[in-house]
Amino acid sequence: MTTDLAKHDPAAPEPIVPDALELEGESRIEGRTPLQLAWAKLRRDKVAMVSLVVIAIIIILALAAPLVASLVGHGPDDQYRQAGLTPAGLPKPPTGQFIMGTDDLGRDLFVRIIYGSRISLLVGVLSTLIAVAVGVVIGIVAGYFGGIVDTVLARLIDTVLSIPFLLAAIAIVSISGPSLTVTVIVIAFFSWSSVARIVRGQVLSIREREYVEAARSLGASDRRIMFVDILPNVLAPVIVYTTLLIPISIVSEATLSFLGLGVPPPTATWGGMLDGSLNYYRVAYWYLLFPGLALLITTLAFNLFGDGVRDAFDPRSDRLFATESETEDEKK
Amino acid sequence: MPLLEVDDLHVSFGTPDGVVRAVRGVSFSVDRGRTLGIVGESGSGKSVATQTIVGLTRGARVSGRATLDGENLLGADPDTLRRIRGAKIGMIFQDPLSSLHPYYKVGWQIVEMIRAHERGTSKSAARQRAVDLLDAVGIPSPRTRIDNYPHEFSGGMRQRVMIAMAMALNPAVLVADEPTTALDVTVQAQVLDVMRDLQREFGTAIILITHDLGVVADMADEVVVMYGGQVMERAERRDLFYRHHHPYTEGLLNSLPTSGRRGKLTPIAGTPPSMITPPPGCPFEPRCVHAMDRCREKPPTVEIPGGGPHTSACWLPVERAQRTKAEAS
Amino acid sequence: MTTTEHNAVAPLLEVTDVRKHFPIGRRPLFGGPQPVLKAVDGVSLQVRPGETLGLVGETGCGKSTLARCMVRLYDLTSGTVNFNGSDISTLSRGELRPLRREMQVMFQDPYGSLNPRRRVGSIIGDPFAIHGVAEGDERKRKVQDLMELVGLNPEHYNRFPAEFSGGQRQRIGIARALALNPKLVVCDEPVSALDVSIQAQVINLLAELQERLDLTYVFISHDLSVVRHVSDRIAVMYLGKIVEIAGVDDLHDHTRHPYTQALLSAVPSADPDAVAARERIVLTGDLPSPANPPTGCRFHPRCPKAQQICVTDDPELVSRLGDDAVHQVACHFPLADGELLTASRPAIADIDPDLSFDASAAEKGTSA
Amino acid sequence: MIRFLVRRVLQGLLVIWFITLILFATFYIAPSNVAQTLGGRQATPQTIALINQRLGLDRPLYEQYLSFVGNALRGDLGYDYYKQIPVTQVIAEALPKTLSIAIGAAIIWLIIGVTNGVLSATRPRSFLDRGLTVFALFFYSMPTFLLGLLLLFFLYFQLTLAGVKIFPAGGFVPFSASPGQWLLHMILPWITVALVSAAAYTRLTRTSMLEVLGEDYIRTARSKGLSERRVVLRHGLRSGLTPVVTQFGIDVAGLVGGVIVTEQVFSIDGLGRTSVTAITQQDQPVIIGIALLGTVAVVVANILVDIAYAFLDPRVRLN
Repeated sequence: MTTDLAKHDPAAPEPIVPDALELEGESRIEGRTPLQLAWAKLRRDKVAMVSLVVIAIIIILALAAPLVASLVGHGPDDQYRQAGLTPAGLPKPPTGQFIMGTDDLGRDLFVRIIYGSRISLLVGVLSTLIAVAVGVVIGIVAGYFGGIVDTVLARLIDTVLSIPFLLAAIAIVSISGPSLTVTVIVIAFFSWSSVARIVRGQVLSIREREYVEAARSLGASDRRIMFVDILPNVLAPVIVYTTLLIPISIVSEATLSFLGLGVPPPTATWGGMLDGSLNYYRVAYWYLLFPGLALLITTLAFNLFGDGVRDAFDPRSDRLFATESETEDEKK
Repeated sequence: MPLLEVDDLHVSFGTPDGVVRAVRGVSFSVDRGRTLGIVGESGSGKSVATQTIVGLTRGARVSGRATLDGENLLGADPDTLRRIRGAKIGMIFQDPLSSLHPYYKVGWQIVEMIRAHERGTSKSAARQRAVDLLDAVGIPSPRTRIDNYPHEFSGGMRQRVMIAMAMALNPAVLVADEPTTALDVTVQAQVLDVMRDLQREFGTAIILITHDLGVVADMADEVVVMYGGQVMERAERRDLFYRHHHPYTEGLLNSLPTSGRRGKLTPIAGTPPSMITPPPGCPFEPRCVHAMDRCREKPPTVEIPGGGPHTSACWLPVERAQRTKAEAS
Repeated sequence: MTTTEHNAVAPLLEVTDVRKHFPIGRRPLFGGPQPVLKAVDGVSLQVRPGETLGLVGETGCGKSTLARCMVRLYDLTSGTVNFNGSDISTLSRGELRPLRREMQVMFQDPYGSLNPRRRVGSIIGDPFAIHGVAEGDERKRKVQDLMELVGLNPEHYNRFPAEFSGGQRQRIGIARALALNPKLVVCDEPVSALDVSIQAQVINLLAELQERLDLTYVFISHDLSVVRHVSDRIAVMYLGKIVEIAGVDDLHDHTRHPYTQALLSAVPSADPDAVAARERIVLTGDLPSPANPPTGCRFHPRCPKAQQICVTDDPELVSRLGDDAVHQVACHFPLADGELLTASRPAIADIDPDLSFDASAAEKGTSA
Repeated sequence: MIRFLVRRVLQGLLVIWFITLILFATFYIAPSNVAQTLGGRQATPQTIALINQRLGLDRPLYEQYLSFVGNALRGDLGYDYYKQIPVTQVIAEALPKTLSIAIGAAIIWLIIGVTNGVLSATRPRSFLDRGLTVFALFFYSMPTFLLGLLLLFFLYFQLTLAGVKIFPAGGFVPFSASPGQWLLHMILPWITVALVSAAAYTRLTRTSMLEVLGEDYIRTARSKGLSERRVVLRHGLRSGLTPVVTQFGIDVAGLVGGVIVTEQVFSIDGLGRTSVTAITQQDQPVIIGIALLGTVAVVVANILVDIAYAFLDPRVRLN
């Protein structure tokens, strides 16, 4: 019916023509990994970048705590019974000597807050890393194998999730006695299950994807499918969750220390300081305010940063080829 | 004056990757009792164009003119548009399962539609109408099925429910956006039949959006071919299939594995253009075997003589289309 | 290929009475058998080297499940699969691994079948890595050769799937399937997700590769016009069974099964005059649930020619009305040449117009 | 549905039994010096042995466990070692206080969280959305005990200093004694518990609603010409609430232990504070009693969530 055009058409397309060449203009970001793409997006996010700077400063201060102490001239546990307390034996307000005031034992709050950041970061990061490592492995294994393996692991995850954290933590600490190690382990023990649940959920859906079936049809082993095909695809939510789990762990540590069940005194911890302030804040607002602010700023910075990371990994905004239905999403 | 008229419609969206110019100067119209087919591949802007008219593309930048029965649609205030949606323009979509609310009974959803526009209608009266509607679209035992949830219906039956709902207030225009794409061919035939019957009975104008030229050949009176957010060709059905002018229309038809033709197909080389940085001239120019220098600037919209409102946005001589007709006859 | 030629060649793949039942829901509380969905329920067919066997049917008819059984991505409920002369029905995953080099699957969704987090080079190189065929630079060279073969720019080796369009992604899938030089390629709806202009590119590519590499295809699609274009023979499936199988021209010119005719007549054609002239058969009712298929001939509740025997007896898939052995149909009352289904009225009373439809069950059967 | 419920209840009972086993193992096998504490410093070994005998701590473990289970089934959870009153009575005294805090706070955070989340989701990227996001992240980052302390400092201490005596420093007045005083004593604890959770629920509701509002059936609802209000509340919220309901069930059940910090800060002797005291004193019967109650709460909440799910989603109900 339309033979005419075809006949006088010298450049009739070859069937095996590289149609990829036409795309050159659109694919300038060639070969960038999803991680790089997310980072590029994150860098445009001002709030996240400010938070990152704040986090960096906190980390640097924590690392430089001994330096700060020697500059100020007060150790974290040094008690200045004369200079650091009022004649009535109460904490002293901020002065040139103690820029954030002193606590009820005449210790320099500023130095103690700097030292406290070490505990917060250490517990926050360490327990998160342990939780994520355990959670990812259990989540992938449960989700991938399914069946009885999944049933058992999923029950385990649910059980751990349904234990009230604080109550159980208190119970464990009351038996073992408080220490830094116990704090890290207790927090990690109650955090891995939520990571595992998220990863398992992801793997359950990824397992049904055609590319996993494709790998199977090529004869790939279970281990290869789990770690070469599936793991990279759960990385994004795991990274997001990791950044959000750190502040949660920091708060958990502070709460335990506040209840006297975290890192035992005299080690400086923010929670411990706030516990100490309970009897003094009516006469010494700084005792409550500065450790509280330090804690709040740290968790806020991590949460804002984590929120930015989540946005950066949001698949809804990194599509290269927006089809009609996808542009629909963009509008909303 | 046509019932629904769209003139020089432009729609764009801001996205993180840049501004997507989904529709760039589209015009079409449809009359009472007639079916306009809008054909195009994914990303051609065909759905965006129709959804914009009824104000369903929120957050889009829109310009142009659209009128229904003389009443202005673009730029109308949200309340006016809301009264038009459903009452005067009914819509059905591609996937009837995801388009019906999974938590509500189908009867509830139809009754809601009726009562949203006719405040005075009692619940029982609306329910009786819903039963009649389900019956009209060929759902067996509608009196019991009205209390079923969408997931208790098959794909074809769900789409019938959607049609019943869209037709509930006897709208002047029915916009069917890929209504049969998710359905099997035998079911597609049933659903198209239902639409045809309703049109005959109520004189509804239908805008049928599809990528399937076969559906268009079956249903449409007039056809608009879209590509890269623009109209490439517009013609009466037979003109479009037997006397088309635009190389894109030709390419589409040649790509089809039509019955009886074995061996090699003649596809269109290349891929559709980016809608963020569309080609400055004719969007089809990068893939067109007839591309000329001036195609890179702007294609003309020429009227093809020979009866009917046949236009084509292409620089090629008009005789091409006429010659094809001579050979065909 | 004539009948004698057809039968002279040993089949590359032979499927005999294959059944695949999926458990659905829970076992009843008080005993009773586990309810199953009979996705594939007794299918036998042969695929000869070098041919393309088309497999058509509507959603939920079991065509994709059958394809996965053919290459043993699924364990069979019963029946045997012979590949290249050896029985592979009960081989374990490990035992199947060497055979995976010879039979490959090409998937439908070009977006879903490529791992979005891996580079194209490593995706296409996967078969080499899994089977330890080539390493390092040699693997890269082979991958780039493959990319060139399927019409991709080899320089895009390091890109991610998201940076390619749908048609290009399907080419990536093709390159991966061809990496180990297979004998049999099962194409599961390879062009269904593509726009027509791109679809034609891929169909041409598949045809050209078949010729060049001596491939045997099992080509699954719900689109009859595509299947008709690419296939030598076509098998039509309905509710887990093959209702008719024939050479492509025979199937169209001498349609025997009422369902085949209904299906053919429903295919939209981009030719208004032909559409207008055509006698259309609109089937009534819905596809029954594969969990609880009708008795006898499964098509009987929707068949205009149904008689009492169709309700009770399941017709065998054999040659009828004097057809040669290549053309087989499972119908008690096959259509004569030129007979139109529209003229028939069913002779049984128990056709239920409102076949209740178990959506969850049907969707489960739709692995496509 | 009935079958499903029966199965869930049986599963729940299994979990409860499992937990009693763990609790028992944890607290009775661990080295205990209750007798030492009770007997005082001068207690002779004989006294300690006597105390152990009276408390039944000298019997074999399985025997202790069996008698514990047997008694528990009859509603007897044993005696508080120190106060010498039944554990059930200890719980009965503490429970109303905890419930007062928990129920009030839950209502507040649910209302604030869902309202804010819906507002945010209907105007994504607007000024309001950003504002609410900042609000949410701020309180989400706030440790509960810190918020409690700050509220005490500003709303109790500073106000009192300024001569405005509205809020008490803490403590509890039963509702039956004085509804007004009960309310005044509860407001600060409620805010403390509620704000942190409200922040989390704002985020949860926002995410869930954003997802739902992108669904095809919302487009259908709009294409029907429904008012935007109806589209969001009747069509959007109905499905958007599903994850919120799930989370709410889990959180409310967890409140039995979750208000520990708040009770500590506001000196309210609810279940949390009582259990902390019991743990530090190794008062096993009380610990186990409260823990058991907590477990039952979690199990019941999970079953209620499942029922709510079935109520919300017909697809669950009918399968």
